[in-house]
Formats: sequence, structure tokens, C-alpha cells
Amino acid sequence: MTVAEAELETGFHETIEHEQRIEPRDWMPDGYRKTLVRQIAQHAHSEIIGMQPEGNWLTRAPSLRRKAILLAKVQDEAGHGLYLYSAAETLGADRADLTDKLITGRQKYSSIFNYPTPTFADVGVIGWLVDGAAICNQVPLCRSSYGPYARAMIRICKEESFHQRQGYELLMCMMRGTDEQRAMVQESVDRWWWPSLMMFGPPDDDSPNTAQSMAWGIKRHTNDELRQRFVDMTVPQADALGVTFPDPGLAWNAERKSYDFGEPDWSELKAVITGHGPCNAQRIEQRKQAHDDGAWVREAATAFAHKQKETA
Amino acid sequence: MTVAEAELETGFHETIEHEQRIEPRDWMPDGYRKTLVRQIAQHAHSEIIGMQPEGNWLTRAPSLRRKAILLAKVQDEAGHGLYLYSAAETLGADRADLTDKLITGRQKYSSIFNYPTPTFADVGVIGWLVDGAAICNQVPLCRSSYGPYARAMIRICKEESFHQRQGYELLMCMMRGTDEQRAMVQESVDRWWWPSLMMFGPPDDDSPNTAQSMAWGIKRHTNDELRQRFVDMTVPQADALGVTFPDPGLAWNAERKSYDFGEPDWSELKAVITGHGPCNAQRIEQRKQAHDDGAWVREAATAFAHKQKETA
Amino acid sequence: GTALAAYCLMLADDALIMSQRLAEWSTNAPELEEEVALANIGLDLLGQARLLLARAAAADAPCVPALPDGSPVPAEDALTYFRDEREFRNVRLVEAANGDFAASTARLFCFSAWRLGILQRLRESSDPVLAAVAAKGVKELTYHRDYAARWLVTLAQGTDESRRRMVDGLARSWPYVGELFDTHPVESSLAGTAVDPTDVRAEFDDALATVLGAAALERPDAPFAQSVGGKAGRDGVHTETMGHLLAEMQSVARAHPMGTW
Amino acid sequence: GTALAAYCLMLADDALIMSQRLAEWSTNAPELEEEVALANIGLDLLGQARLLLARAAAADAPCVPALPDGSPVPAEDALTYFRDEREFRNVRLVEAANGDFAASTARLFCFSAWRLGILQRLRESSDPVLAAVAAKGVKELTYHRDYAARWLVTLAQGTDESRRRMVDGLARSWPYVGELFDTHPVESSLAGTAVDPTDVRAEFDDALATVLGAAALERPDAPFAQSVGGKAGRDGVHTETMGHLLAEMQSVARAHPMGTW
Repeated sequence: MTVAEAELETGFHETIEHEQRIEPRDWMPDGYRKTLVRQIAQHAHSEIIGMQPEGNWLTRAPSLRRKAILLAKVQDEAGHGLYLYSAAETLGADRADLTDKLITGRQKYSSIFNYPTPTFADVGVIGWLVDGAAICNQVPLCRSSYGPYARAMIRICKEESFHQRQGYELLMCMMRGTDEQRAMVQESVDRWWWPSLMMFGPPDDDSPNTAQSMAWGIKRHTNDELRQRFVDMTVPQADALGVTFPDPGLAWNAERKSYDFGEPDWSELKAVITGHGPCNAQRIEQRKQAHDDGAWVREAATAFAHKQKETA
Repeated sequence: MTVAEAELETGFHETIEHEQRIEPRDWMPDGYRKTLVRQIAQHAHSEIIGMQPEGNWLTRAPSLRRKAILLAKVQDEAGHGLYLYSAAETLGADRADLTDKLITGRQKYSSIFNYPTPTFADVGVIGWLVDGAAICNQVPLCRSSYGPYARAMIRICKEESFHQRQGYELLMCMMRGTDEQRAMVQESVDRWWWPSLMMFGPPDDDSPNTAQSMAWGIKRHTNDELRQRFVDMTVPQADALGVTFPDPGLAWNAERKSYDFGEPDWSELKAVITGHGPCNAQRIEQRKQAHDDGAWVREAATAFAHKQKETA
Repeated sequence: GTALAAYCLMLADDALIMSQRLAEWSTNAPELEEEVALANIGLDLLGQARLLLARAAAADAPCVPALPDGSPVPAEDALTYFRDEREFRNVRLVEAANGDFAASTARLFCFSAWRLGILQRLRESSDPVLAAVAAKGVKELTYHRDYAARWLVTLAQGTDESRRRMVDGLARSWPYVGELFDTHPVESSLAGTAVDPTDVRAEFDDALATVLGAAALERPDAPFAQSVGGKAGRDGVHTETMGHLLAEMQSVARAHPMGTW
Repeated sequence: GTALAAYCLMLADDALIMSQRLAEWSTNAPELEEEVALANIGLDLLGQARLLLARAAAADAPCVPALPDGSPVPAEDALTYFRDEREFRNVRLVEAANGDFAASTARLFCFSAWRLGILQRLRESSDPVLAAVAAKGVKELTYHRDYAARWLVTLAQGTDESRRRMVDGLARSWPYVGELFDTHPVESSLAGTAVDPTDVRAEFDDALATVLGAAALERPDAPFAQSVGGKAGRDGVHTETMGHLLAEMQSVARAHPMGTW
């Protein structure tokens, strides 16, 4: 390392220590850049793949109000994907390349989207639990050390909170409805509870990258801390809604002033992460199909822009 | 014309006069061959395109019994198409070439199939009225002077009568059902009555090819004769069913011992024949799509057969 | 009155069914920017449909399908989810399957250029609700038309493949364009309130000629698709795709006629 | 008993949903001969489904959904058209969208080879109705399997494109093959009446190996798709296509719960 490089690195660490932001033109260590690109790309991919489970209900939403809310939400997710791919591009990544990595399985997306949405209640439960867990994970990222990511996250978190409230409100409506509707909500909650808890990642003692990410100011809390925060926040909401979670070990711990809860089936998480989930193949296939089907359109747009430039 | 040719032609006419059959290896005039190929091909195309309006209800038939009947019927139509293409091939035509003529609009099919089937009652009404009219047209063809065509028609007519009875029986069931079902049947009858009458072709004084076809024993009755026969047969069936036909001019004529009836809108028939019907584009597009989508399968089968031959 | 309600349903159903088809593009569009744009257009039309359905229900309560006693289903949803195919009054153009992006673009252009013309005139309607819906809608439709026009030209002038697809796409919609300009008795009966679509024809032809000029495309000369015994979309006689579209759209709502969503 | 009815519904729903997918090939097949063959296979399976649904209703009347008083809908139709998605017990393999002819062929082969093994053993069932259905079904399934095998080999050995498509088609079905051999508690509880699908595994593997050998294809090594919290098709937890399939299949019947057809 030269003296100049050493100075740059010192400056970088000072910026982070003072909770100031790293900007695209600033010097940064290679590992920081790579970790960030991977994290932001995965996050972008998750927004895009995450359109599918809910998009499945766009043509069948049972009221026009819910159809409009759902269409706006799925559109927001496309928008989030756009911000995040842009943030990744400030680090030198290329959107077409990232898309290619997604559809060839070389980059991941949040495993939660590998579960199916067989009922309309899933739209509400995804809003409440899945967006709720995502917000717990993402709010700290609004203070990410990397400026463009932090700013994207501020906007995204604001919209996600809105989505979460809408999801919860849908469930409230359904719980005021018929017995079948209430049963539909409970059945959906039963399916999504454990996968939601797994969204925070493996237990801390099985999460090797956490320490480095926290030192870089990319991650702010451990997986288990965030999971506990989510459980503590969600259990009273379930009570208010009138549903139960499928965990006999769930109980208030007066000493810890927190809820105790059971252990998720980590083997299931591993299976889903490594491609054996109920919908992994379907999600990638649909994204790939849309991308392949759109190739001629993108080529036409490029060719047309080129011709325009020539004429100008 | 040489003496030999003159003798052949005399023999041909004697065969026809004696109501005997022309067979594939027999001599026949060019005009006879061409007219027959066109007629048989159009008939085959009609069977194949005719699968679409009813096939539209295969995935939605409201009882399993009706679903089975409908699937079997649509399958029979494919089978009829196969016989008829084979009969055309005995005259030197090529099935792939005939299919190409169909999907490029150079050969026609029965215009009746350019009407849509928006309700399940249409399945019954097509059986009753459309198959009924087809049978009136086709029964005389069982005595066609061309052997392979006559024999195909005998088998086809037997199956069509069966389909017609099934269609009528479906309508009988629906008329015994709810008010909505009865209204559905009447609405469907209102849409199909005039197009069914038009299936017999233009009025005799506007049908230039009839005379030659009758002389060749390809056609046995004029359009208007067959139309009258159909009306006389169908009106009592409508009474038994409890539906009415949308023709204020329809009335029993005691003198003629036949029903008087109104004039169809011949301009509509012309529009549909020349490609302006409600579904012309859709029918051809679907047939073309299936044909194009299947090209790689047919190529694979040919390539495989070729490899098998080489190995053998 | 019943005529006003019938007219509102025509305008509403056009927007509703078009919006349903646009929603099918979600997660299937060629680019994320198009995901966003097509959803936006769908949302605009859905918004128009909701206002128009409410106006129909207010103008003629019996036009709303009856549901079991105590059903909490609001009028806009009763009209959307509990009418049968025969009661939908949309033109056939909007119900056709999407086809590829070129076909969808061609259809969206024809639809938007036509509806824009209608809404521009409808701003002067004697019905204040229709006038207000139209005033807001004109801005939306202007954007929709321009979006579609931009892509129509881009695809026509892009690559050989995209040009071929645009020619095919335009040919696919064309048979159903004629119906857009057929005056319906309901429209004739509402002079001053409804717009006579024949008045929009010249403007539509101009807009189309401009775009086809920029795209260097010929105006299609295929014949328009006939009605069935004089009845088409406006009278509830639809193409075969409509039943499939409605079966899907209405499935959940119909399974829960007492549901609250 | 309820277990016997549940078992009949498993076997019935597999056949019913597979038949529904096969019917979608109608007017879309690559040749007229395939139109006829696929419709025949669909009809065989539909016939099996009807006998099995009737057996389920006879074994446990409460398994048939309740309809309004006086409804003339027979048990087989009440079960087909008025159960909700959660109550369908078919394996997920049969509900997947058809894909191209290669994908449909690969799926049909896997399904037929498996079901043939089940029905062969079911001929010895202590339930005489099941035994009779199985005896008839074995002949049918033998033809289905051989038809699919012939096309699987033809496509794999035909052209480069057909081979690529067959490899993709097989990969598409493969994630749902694992579930075929998971013993369900209902099956365990009916020893002597039901067939344990694990018993069919070796035979299926042999049949597959033979066909893949003739096709010069590798056995796919992709992972099987997980269940959702331990629940899959047999427990009514289906893939997302199932809801769309049912919405379409049930639309007319549900619009007329008092209908006679």
C-alpha cells in the first residue's frame, strides 16, 4: 500500500466513524464496493421478483379499491427496483449485467418470494408480515454509510411503511367479513409466519459476514436483534387483528420485556436459499421469459435512438 | 379430344348416370377433379376451424358429463378433418398444401364458424342448428359420385347426427333448468338462426355453380330446397324445446305444406364470406398459430423418421 | 335516467377492461420503465372507471346487480364483479388478448386517440359529473396517447423485426377500430350529455395519419369485423376472449358475495 | 370412511386436473393426429376422475360441498366445481401450465409412468370399486405412457431445436416429480386399500431410465421443489397456476348453482 492509498483508507474510515456518507466519487476499499454492489443488487432483484407473488392477484383482486392499491404497490416495487439499480450503477455496476446475473441464478433475491400466494389474503399478509420484516431490516439502511443507497432507502422505507399499513388494513377488513374470510386470513398467516422470521437471515452464530458489514457501516444490527424487534412489534398487531401465530413457544417474557419464540426450521431456509423452494424455478423462469420476450423491444429502442442520432 | 379420351369421358358419364361410383384410379374430367378437391378441402377445413367455437368451452363446461361429450365431439371433428384430407389426397391433393391454402386465406371454410360463442348455450345451439343444417347439406353427399368422399360422408353423417342429438338434448336440459338458463338458450338461438339459414348458400337464382355440380352428381339438391327442408324440420323442434326463432315471417303454409319464412340478410353473408365476419381473423390466426407453433415438432418427427430409416 | 347510466357504463367498461388488460403486463413488460408506465396508464383508467361506475349507479340504481341481503359490496364492485358478460358494454377493441408489446402499443394508441377525442368533447357535457371526469381524463389520455405514439414510431422505425411486429400488431387491432365510431342509440338519445363518436372520426384519422407518417407505415386496409346480427360490444355481444377475462376477474369476488375487502 | 374418500379425491383430482390441461391442447396441437390422441388421453382421465369422484361421494357424503336446497348438481360436479382450491388434493405436477409440446410430453410421461405403477398395484385394492377403476385404467395408462415415451424419444432425437426443447421441458416438470413419491398420511392409514407411492419409485426410475436411454438424455439433477411448511398439493397447498385454472374451470357452474346441464 502506498502512502497515498493509506491516506485514502484513513479518510474513508474517518468518514464512516463520523457517521458521514461515502459518495460515488470518493475512494473506497474494493471489498466495500463489492459487498455493497452485491447487497444493493440483491435488494433490487428482490423488489423485482417481489412483484410476482402479489402481481399474481392483480387480475383477480375482489374490489376495485384493492385492485388500484395493489397495482400501485406493484408499480412502486418496479420503481424501487429502478432506484436501487441506479444506486448500484453509481458503484460501477451495469443494470443489464445485474439482470443477467439474476436470471442465470448467479445473484440471489430475498428467499421469501419463493413462497406461493394461493389466496387473496396473502396480499394482505405479505404487506403486514413480509413488508413489516423488510422494514425492520431496511430502516437501519437509511443510515447506510453509502450515500446513494441511504437516500434510496429513505424513499423506499417511506413507501414500504405505507404498503405495510395497507396490507394490515386489508386484513382488518377481511377479519370484519365472513367466517370464510377470517379462515382465509388465519390460513395465510400460518403459512407466512415462519418464512417471515427467516427473512432476518440465519442466527447470529451462523452469520459469518455480519461483523465486517457492521464495521463498514453497511449493517447496523445483528439478525437476531432485528428478528426479536420484529416479533415484539408484530405479536400485539396479531392480537388486535384476531389471528394467532403457529408457534406454541410464543410467550411474553416479563423479565426480558420481550417475547420468547420458537426456532424456525433452518433446514427449510437453506433449502429455499439453495434453490429448492416451492417457487424458485417459477420466479426465475417468469423473469427470464419477460426479459427474453422484451429483447426485440430493447433492440428496437436502441436501433431507433441510433438512427435519431444519425439524423440529428 | 382423341377417340380414347372420348371413350373415357363417355364411360365417366355412364358411371354417373347409373349412380355408380367414380374411384381414385378411374378417369375423370379435370373440372370434376378440381371442383371435388376444392369442395372436399373446404369441407375438411370447416371441420378443423369448426373445432374452435366449441373448443372455446372445453375448459369451462359446467358439468363433467358435458365436458366429456364436448371433448369427444371436438375430437370427432379432428377425425372428420383427417378422413376428408385423406379423401382429397386420393385426388392428388397434398394435406400440407391444403393447410397452407387455409391459413393464407386461399381456400375457404364454412362461414358459420366466423360467429363467436359467448355462452355455453352456444354449444347446444351449434349442435342443434349448425350440425342440423350441416347434415341437411351432407346427407345427399353420401351418394356423391366420388367413392372415397361418399364413404367418408357416410361415417361423418352418422357421427354428426349423434352430435346433433346431443346438442338438442343439452338445450332440453337447460330449458328444464333456471330462468337464466332458458334466457341463455333463447338468446343463443336468436344469434344463430339466421346464420344457420345462410349455411345453405345464396338463393338458387344467385348460385351459378349449382347446375354443373348437380350434373356431375356432386350436388343433389339446390340451396333453396335444402333450406326449406331444414326449416320444416327445425320449427317443430323449436316448439318442443320452447324457444322461438327471430323471424316474424315464419308461418305454416297449409297449401305448400311447408313453412314460409323471411329472407336472410344476404349482405351479411357476403360480408362474412369475404372476410369481414366477427371472428374471421381470429379463426385463421389461431389455426396459423397452432400450425406455426407445431412446425418444430413436425420437423423433429421427419428428422427422427429419417434417422430411423438410416439405422434400419 | 337509464340512458345516462347506460352511457356511463359504456365509458366505464371501456376503461375497466382496458385497465384489466394493461395490468396483465405487470411483471411481463420489456423494461422496468415500461412496467411503471403501463401500470400508471392502467391506474388512470381504473380511476376513470370507478368514477363512471359510481355515476351509473347514482343515475339509475336498478342497473346495479342485486346481491344477497346485507351484502357489503359497494355499487362499483357489484357492477364490476356481478354483471354477466351480456351486460358489459365495452367496445370489442379493449377485450382482445394483449399479444406482444407491438400489438398492445398499437391497440393502446387507437384506444387513447379515440377516447381522448371523446373526453375532450365530454368536458362540455350537460352532466356535471361526466364533464368533471372528462376534464381530468383529458390530461391522462393525452399522456397515454403520446406514450403509445412514441413506442409505435420507435418500433416501426427500430429493427426489421420490430417493424414487422408493429405491422402485424396494427393489423390485429384494426378489425375492431370501426366499431369505435358507430353511434349507439343510447348516445343518440343523450344529445348535449353524450358525445357522438362519429364527431371524433376525423380527429382520430388525423392523429393516426400523423403517427403513421412518422412511423412510415401504411394505414391498414383490412375490413372491419362485423357485428353479430347488428349487435356488438356496446350491446353486450363480445368476442370469445371476454368470457375468459371475466371468469378470471370475477372469480374471487363471486366466491364471496358477502365479503368485505 | 373419510380416509377412503380423501384417497379417492387424490386419485380423482390428479386425473381431473391433468385432463383439464390436456383439453387446453385442443385446436392447438402440432398435428391433427395429436389433436385426436391428446383428446383421447384427456377423455380416459376424465372418465377415471368421474368414477373416483363418485366413489368419494359414496364413501363419505359430507365430503361433497353443500349447495342450495333443491340444487340438481350431481356429486361429481359439486366436487369439481364447488370445492375451493384448498380442498383439491392433486399433486402439483399436473397443475403446471402446459408449456410447449415438449414440456407437455415430458410431464405426460412422468405422470403416466407413475400413475400406471399406482393403478397396477391398486388392482389388488380391498376396495372393489378402486380395484375395478384400476383394472380399466391400467390399459389406458399403458397407452398414455407409451404415447408420451414415443414422442419424448422422437423429440430428443429429432432436431437440435427439438432436443433443446425436450431438455428444457423435462427440467420444467422435474421439480414436481419428487412429490409423487411422498407417502401421505391418508395413504398410510389405508393399508391394503391404498397404494404406498414409495413402492412405485423403483419401477418409475426404471421406466424413466429406459426412455432416457433411448432418447440419449441425462436424468435431470435439479432439486425437487419444497412443500410449504410441510404441505403440498395433497394437502391443498398448490402453485399459483392452480387458482387461475380453477377460476376458469368453475366459472360457469358457479354462476348457476341451481343449473341443470
